[in-house]
Amino acid sequence: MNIEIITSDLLNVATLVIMGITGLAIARIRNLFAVVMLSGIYSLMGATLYVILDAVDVAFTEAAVGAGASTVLMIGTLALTSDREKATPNTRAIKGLFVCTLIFAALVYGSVDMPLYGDPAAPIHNHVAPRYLGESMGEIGLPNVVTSVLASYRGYDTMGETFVIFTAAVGVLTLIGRARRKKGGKDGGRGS
Amino acid sequence: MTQAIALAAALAGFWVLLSGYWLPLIIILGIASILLCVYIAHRLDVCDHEGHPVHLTVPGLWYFPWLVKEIVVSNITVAKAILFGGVRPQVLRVKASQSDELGQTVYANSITLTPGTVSIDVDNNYITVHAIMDGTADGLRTGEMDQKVCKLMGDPVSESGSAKA
Amino acid sequence: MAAALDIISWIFIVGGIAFCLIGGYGLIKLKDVYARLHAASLIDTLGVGLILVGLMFQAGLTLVTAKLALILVFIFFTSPTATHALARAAINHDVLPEVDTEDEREMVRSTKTPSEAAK
Amino acid sequence: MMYAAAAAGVVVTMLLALVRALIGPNIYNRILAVNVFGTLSVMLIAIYGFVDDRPEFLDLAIVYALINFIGTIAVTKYVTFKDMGHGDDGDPAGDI
Repeated sequence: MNIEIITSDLLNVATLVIMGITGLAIARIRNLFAVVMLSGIYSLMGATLYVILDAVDVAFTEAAVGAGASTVLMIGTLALTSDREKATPNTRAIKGLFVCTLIFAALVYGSVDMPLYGDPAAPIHNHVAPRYLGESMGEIGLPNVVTSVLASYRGYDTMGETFVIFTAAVGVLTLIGRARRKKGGKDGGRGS
Repeated sequence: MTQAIALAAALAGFWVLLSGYWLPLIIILGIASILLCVYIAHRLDVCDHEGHPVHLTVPGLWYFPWLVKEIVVSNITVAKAILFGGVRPQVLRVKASQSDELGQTVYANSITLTPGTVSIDVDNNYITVHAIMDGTADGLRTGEMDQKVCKLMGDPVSESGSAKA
Repeated sequence: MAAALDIISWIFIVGGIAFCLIGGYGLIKLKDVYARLHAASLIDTLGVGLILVGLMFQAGLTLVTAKLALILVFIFFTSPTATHALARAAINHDVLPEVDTEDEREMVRSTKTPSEAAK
Repeated sequence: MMYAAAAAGVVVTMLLALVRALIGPNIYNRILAVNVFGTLSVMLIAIYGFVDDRPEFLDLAIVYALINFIGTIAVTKYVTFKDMGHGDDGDPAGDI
């Protein structure tokens, strides 16, 4: 084994450990501001993990949406509600633990059948991926394969997604903006 | 207008830096997005001498190396203080003798960028600074950085010491 | 020549890591949030700066170096703004720095923005 | 080898920042910790690009640096004014 692989593996472990600590803390801490901040850290770490796993486009999204936008939205929500979490009765926690363990076991069982990471014989590498990788440059003319898949091969799909996300963003902004508007009607602020 | 051209040039440089491709389609897309950005910046009225201070480029060549030297020196001072003690937080108020807001912003940001001092308020030509120890605070009390920023902005340099409190 | 560049770059990277670690230690050790701002700026300036310069020496004169320089410039221009915004937010919410004299405390209180001070 | 050491140093600093985010004690300490953590993520990704010998990951690091800044400003702005952009009427404080 060479040093690069060992380093990558250790980085994998380190990111997972940090994510684990953060996750446990999120579950235990009652101050919701702290939880939002910690979930920002969790997203940053998740995005770093995606980079290490070579999923660069997912890492972009995770950093922008997880660490950037959703932190701001959650802080906005907290300003409208309370920043203390109500204590939940212990019985429910046990039920929740049971459900989580069950789902975890099912997921692990499911992953047993999956092909090895990076296995060239895996089905996903033998369907449309070779064509995308080999011919998208000639067919579409964009150097980034992910972009040509998203914007061209699956263009209608992406357009629908964009509409959904845009609508959701407009909805959230409307909710937050209205609730905070002053009686005078016009906002005297300078905008951000 | 100079600012708009400078913004377009900066955006073009950024684009080339990130893409590194010279295909016609990509270049056209790039030019289109640059024009869109410049248009939006123009509409937002951020394309002025404050938002895009191109006139500071040449004086900046003298200022930035000095600032980097200051940053290195105070980094070492603060690192020593953290490791071996000597932390004594204090607040002081220094005069910002620059004539316009841009100059004061540059001064306040330089103060913050230098470890050991953080500007916490700018008001009426005075900047309130939180300093972590005597060494870093004394550097501001002599007003050396203030005069350097004045020189950068092309303002007249006052010779009097600028510390108060 | 290549070996010399290598050594220089490693000196920079090790220096940067050292400043990062000292800054991180300061984040834990120092007493209040304002003092910790200084520790964080240790990381934001020389910690990041030295590591990036070290990586630039490794990359040589390529597009990669230009990108590293771009990251450096971004962090240098944005970190003071973020720090200042954080300090202002803390002061406006009555988190005052630990200082020795009443004079200094009064100076801090007077910097609060009018709308917040009125509440 | 040295890249691994550099990455390890960054990860240890990240852990220190995480401890600060966990023990607080108030929101500003946590925002500070998250800001530092973001800067360190940028460094980790940059270093990882060199570990893996594919420095094109730097594009991602650039985006992170920008998002981190915007995120911190948005959160501090929100905490200061409890209000996204709509200041109080004619509030002179809205200029951060």
